[in-house]
Amino acid sequence: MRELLAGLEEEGVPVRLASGTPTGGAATSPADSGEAATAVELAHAAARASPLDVGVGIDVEGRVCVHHAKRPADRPVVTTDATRARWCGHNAARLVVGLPLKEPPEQLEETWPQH
Amino acid sequence: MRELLAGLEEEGVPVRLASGTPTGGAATSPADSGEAATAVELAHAAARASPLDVGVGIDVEGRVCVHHAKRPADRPVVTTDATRARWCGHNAARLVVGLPLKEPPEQLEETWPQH
Amino acid sequence: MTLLVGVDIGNSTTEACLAECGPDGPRYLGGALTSTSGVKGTADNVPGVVKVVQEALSAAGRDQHELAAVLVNEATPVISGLAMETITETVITESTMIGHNPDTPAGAGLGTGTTVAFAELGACAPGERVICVAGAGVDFEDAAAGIAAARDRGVEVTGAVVQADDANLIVNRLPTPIPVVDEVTLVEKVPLGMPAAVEVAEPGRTVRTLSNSYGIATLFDLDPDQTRLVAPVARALVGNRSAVVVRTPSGDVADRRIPAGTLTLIGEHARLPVGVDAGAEEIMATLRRVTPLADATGEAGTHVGGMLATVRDAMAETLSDTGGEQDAAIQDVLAVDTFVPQRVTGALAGEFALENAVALAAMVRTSRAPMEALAGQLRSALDVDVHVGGVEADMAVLGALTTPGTRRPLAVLDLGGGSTDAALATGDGEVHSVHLAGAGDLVTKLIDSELGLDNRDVAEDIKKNPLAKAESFFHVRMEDGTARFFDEPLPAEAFARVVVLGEGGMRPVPTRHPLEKVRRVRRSAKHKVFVVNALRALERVAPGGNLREIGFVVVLGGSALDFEIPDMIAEAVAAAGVVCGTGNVRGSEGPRNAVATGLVDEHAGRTR
Amino acid sequence: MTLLVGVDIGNSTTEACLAECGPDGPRYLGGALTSTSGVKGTADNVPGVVKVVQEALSAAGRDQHELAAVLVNEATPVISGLAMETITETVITESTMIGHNPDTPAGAGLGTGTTVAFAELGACAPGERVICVAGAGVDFEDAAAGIAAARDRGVEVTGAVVQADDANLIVNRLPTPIPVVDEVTLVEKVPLGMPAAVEVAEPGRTVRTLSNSYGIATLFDLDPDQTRLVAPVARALVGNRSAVVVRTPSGDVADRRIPAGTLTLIGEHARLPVGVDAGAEEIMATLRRVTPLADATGEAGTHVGGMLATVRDAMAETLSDTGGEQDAAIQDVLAVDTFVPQRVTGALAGEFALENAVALAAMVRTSRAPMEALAGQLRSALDVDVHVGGVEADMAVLGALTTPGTRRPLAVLDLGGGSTDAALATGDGEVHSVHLAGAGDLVTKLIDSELGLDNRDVAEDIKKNPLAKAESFFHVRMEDGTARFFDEPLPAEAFARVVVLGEGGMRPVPTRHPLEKVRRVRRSAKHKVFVVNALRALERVAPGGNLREIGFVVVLGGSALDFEIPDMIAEAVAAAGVVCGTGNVRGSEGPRNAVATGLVDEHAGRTR
Ligand SMILES: Nc1ncnc2c1ncn2[C@@H]1O[C@H](COP(=O)(O)OP(=O)(O)O)[C@@H](O)[C@H]1O
Ligand SMILES: Nc1ncnc2c1ncn2[C@@H]1O[C@H](COP(=O)(O)OP(=O)(O)O)[C@@H](O)[C@H]1O
Ligand SMILES: [Mg+2]
Ligand SMILES: [Mg+2]
Repeated sequence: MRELLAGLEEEGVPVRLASGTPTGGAATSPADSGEAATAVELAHAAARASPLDVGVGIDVEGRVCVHHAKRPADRPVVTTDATRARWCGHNAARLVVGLPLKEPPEQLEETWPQH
Repeated sequence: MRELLAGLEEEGVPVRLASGTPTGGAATSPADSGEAATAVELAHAAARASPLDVGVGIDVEGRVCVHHAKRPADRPVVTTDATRARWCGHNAARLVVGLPLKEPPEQLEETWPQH
Repeated sequence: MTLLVGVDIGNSTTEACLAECGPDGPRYLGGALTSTSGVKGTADNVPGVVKVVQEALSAAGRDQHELAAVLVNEATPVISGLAMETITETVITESTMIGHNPDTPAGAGLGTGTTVAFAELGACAPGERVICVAGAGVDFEDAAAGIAAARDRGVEVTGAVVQADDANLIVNRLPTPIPVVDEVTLVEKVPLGMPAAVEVAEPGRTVRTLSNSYGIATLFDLDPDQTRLVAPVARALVGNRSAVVVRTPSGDVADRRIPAGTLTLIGEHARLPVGVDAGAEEIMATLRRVTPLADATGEAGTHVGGMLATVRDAMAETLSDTGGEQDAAIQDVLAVDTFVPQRVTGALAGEFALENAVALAAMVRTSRAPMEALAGQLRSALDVDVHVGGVEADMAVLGALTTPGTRRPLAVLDLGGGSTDAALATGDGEVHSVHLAGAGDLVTKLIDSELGLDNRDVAEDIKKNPLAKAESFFHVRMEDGTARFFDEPLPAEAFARVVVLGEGGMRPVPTRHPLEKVRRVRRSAKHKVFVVNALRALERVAPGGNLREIGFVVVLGGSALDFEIPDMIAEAVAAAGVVCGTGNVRGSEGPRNAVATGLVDEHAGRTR
Repeated sequence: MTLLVGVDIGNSTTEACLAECGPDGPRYLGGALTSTSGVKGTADNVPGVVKVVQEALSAAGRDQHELAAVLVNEATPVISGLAMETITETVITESTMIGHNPDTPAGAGLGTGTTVAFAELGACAPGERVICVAGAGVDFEDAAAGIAAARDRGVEVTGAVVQADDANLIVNRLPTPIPVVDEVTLVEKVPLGMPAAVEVAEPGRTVRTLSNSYGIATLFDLDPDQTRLVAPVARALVGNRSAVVVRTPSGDVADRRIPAGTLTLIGEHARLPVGVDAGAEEIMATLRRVTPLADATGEAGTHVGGMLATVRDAMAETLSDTGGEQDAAIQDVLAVDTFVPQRVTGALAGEFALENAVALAAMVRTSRAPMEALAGQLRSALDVDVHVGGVEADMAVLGALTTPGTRRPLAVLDLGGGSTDAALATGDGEVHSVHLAGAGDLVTKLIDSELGLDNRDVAEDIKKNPLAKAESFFHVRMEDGTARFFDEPLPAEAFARVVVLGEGGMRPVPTRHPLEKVRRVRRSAKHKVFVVNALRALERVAPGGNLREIGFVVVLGGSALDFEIPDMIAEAVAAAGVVCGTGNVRGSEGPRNAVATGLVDEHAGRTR
């Protein structure tokens, strides 16, 4: 969680409070807020709640997901594990700021078909 | 109301349904939905409900207001009367599309202090 | 220990340098700067000088009666002028074409047929190919219904031209889309019963057929002679998202050159005329042929002629005030190619065309200034000794040499508002100087006119600051791609607009041009004036015109504070192996205060 | 009535034109096109020709046995080659500088001091001015706490250089901000105990002090000789948002020219060598001096030398296959200035520098083709009469004249993949032609290398289509500002990226460059190749080299389908009063099918 917030902060996304959690403009739903919920579900819910339309979810299994309010619920931007939380923070921030996502797209949920 | 929708359509904002009203991507709240509500209140409520963050309100007195979900409730983008409904439609669409608003800014709620 | 203040009266700015001089040389206590009052080198400068001296004293916590002397440079009056002459004009006669970029044309493709008023559609026979022309007051639902009904009857309505902003509304209501061009203000002037073509390109693309002479020839079955006549129409439509061409019997587009008058450049040996419409390159080549310029005149009745006369008259008046009697001869001109967006005569949809123009800066400078009056008044105003002396160029070099890392041979490039001055100090202490027309004010003027702003303040802000685009109510994206956030929502007027982040905060640029276009205009204006003038100036002061003989170039003056001009100049002279950078006078003042510092330095050296 | 098909075998494309010829001349039934199989003018072309003939027949609903004859142009083999020679190299020795644009530097301003490892901060004495260098593994909270503690003790930590992407995190945790540059990959190579400066510019701005030679001189107290040495450092830092300069005793940046070998241009009378590193302009000037070119050779061991040898060998082999014995001499070269982004040797943060390069296109073309073998095999494959004949240029002119609105004197500009060909038909029917190296393939190559894509397909897509930027998951903004919406969300990879909207749908451009930069590269590549070649070609065919003597210019070939190249050429020749546009062969085919149409036309004329 610290790494996630660090990623958001480093990108300079202005910090706002959402559901009592300090976030970098994107609402985060910590795992303990919904027992059976998956990271994807949490992330989408957070994104929909966020005024900036971006949400991050972490589930009990340690999966981390970055989502956008306007994407279909089952098609998040990124899903990965806790070791890449910092990277998720960066990319959640970049969705807000409108910058291309960081690093190679191997982790991205949807990439372009290779031409 | 027809003129408002015409303005939205002409700008080519994709049509979506919100609260049962056909709109050009922006949710519109017809006057009859809230008795005492002003156009500004209706517009802000519509904007917050809209997935595109833009709303238009028309009140019983025939005032028309264009609002954006992220602006403070009491500081809409445009407030004018029904004779300029078409122009409101255009500008609501332009907020969605990311184009500068149409025509001279005399009608805009907030302009720049003259330098 | 004596307390001295050196004062440099520039065309725009008066600068002071305060120092305490003892046996070990000067100890600098600080400086100050203010706007110059009146024409440089005249008694009108007194209030500015008094102000700047007092500010320098109070900043250093010193009192006026401690002051031993004020050192003023020999400020020779300089008068400069700017003028612009448009040399092309696009005129549309007989409404032959409409090529514009309405925000919302609709229905990509090409339609051809005879122009028919909307009301007459019902009278068209099946099989007829027509272009529908709908004027003011035709409702979009009626328009769509009428067109659809005609098509049902077999009338081939292949395109439409409408007055209102209705194109998408109409096309959305048709069973099959046709190209529709809207926002044609003067639609009632579209000739009816004539063969016409309507083309709308896909989003992001531009018309292909109507911007091609042979495309028009194919559509209207033109012979080679007719094709030749229609070629300017095609050329004028290049780059438009949508276009209409109506083939009228006598229709014609003239892309004509306006006779812009002649400029006569008078050198010591030759006197060469050059047409202003020949363009900047030709004018500057002619100037090189007569160099050194002794005077210049412009044809009466033209902007350039008027400007040269005004400059000369202003100088004559300045000199007569002070009883001097020198001739006010134009000493340098700089011509720059530019363009001005101008409303096309005869256009039906408020079309603008970019017309070619030549901007000209000119300068008169006297060799000897009427400084006695100024010095006298200054003496009584400040009640202190006033020494006039030190040639400006020599002082600038002395001041520039206080920049760390420099030594002779050194060239100074002083980028001011009205003129670009250069001086070269060779190893043996000699100083050669040159004063060229055209500097910061011309850059501002070019930005103003090329963007059609008609607002000098905004143009000056654009010149001095990076641009951004307001991408939402809460953030802007800077021209380098970085985002900046705001807590307060931006005004509606700013939304999706290009803004400039100046000292007075954010200000919208009143233009439809995209950010990149504004940036390009800004950079090219700086390039056309300062890179050209820097090279001209250095070539004229360098031994044998060879830049390689100059060891160090120190860039000074108000325009050296610019965030990109010094880099452009450094880039341009890099090939010659010269060290070039912005001056840092006394290791602390940046490119300001060189002359004022030089005055103190020289005085200290003399008295030691 | 006889059914004929004309076939044009081009370097890239084989085109067919089907027609029925009767007493009233040809009636065109349609055409077809496919990729050329093998080297143009060799028997390898047969499969392509068979394919295109069958496609043309079946499109018109005709059967192969109705066909009376196939007309093939005299397709002379053309081999062209492209090579690129980098002529400058930026090398950093002794880690003198780090100038890069990390996404997130922090704390605008300038800091100076001695470099100290983070772990050693505790050992610094109060009053010491230091720059903290934090390597891998230093957590941002520890880094901030350590710096804050040192500052509390009076150690002046004025800036920091860190390895991780942590700059904002650190600065946000300091009581007062200092400039911090992050993402310095090889931070362990930063020399410690040396004077250094760290500069971070405000968002949207670039460094001012470290990009100015005198700024560096001021900071490090350099004498003029040292300043001269440091000037290339300053120049290399121009345009960066953040920079670090460490003053090492023997530090040095070389902005050196790589000896790129010599090109020898052999004319009929002269044989002139020219260094490739002299740049394109010099090479083309030398070429003009030896014109007409008889041959060219490049220094062995250089890219250009290798390319010229390869081109010559390939042609020799093609000719030997067919028993011909002509010499394979280079007939034309086109040199173009370009640049290649290249990783800086010795850089600490993965910096790239734009190195200058020269791209060269060369061409060998035979005068007489080994067509008999091709014709023979074609005859047996299709079981029909095959006529070889018609000089390609003559046929192109005949085909071009079917464009509405044209007549002689007419010039054809055929913009292909490997070569730009021009032919002029004067009023009396004579045809002069010229074949120049460099066309569409060189444009693609320039786009590929200038953007550092290393992907020919993407470069080809960029060449042919307008750009857009994905501004959200649901819409893109086209390069002209119009927005396009999608119902399906775009892939995450596309977000905020530059994309190209090609035939195969949307494709992201794998680059960090902003849209405008990609657009600029695209347009300048087209300009450098096609405008230059169009003018070269027209000047060589025009009577007396005077463009005004040409009445009509018809632009043909695959590259004439481009959405901006024909406009650029029309613009360039407009001044000469020539009517110039894209061909519309037979009033319907656009710029394609001219030679195939010409073959039919000529045959019909002869048999009538
Ligand atoms: N920060 C700045 N950036 C760019 N230009 C500037 C800046 N400050 C002043 N200028 C320009 O400098 C010019 C005045 O220069 P200055 O040296 O004061 O003139 P002079 O030498 O004629 O007294 C004006 O054109 C002004 O726009
Ligand atoms: N739509 C298009 N836009 C731009 N360039 C194109 C287009 N179609 C083909 N080309 C270019 O045309 C060139 C091939 O031209 P072509 O006339 O077929 O060659 P050749 O005459 O050598 O057979 C290639 O460089 C290709 O990229
Ligand atoms: Mg000055
Ligand atoms: Mg070809």
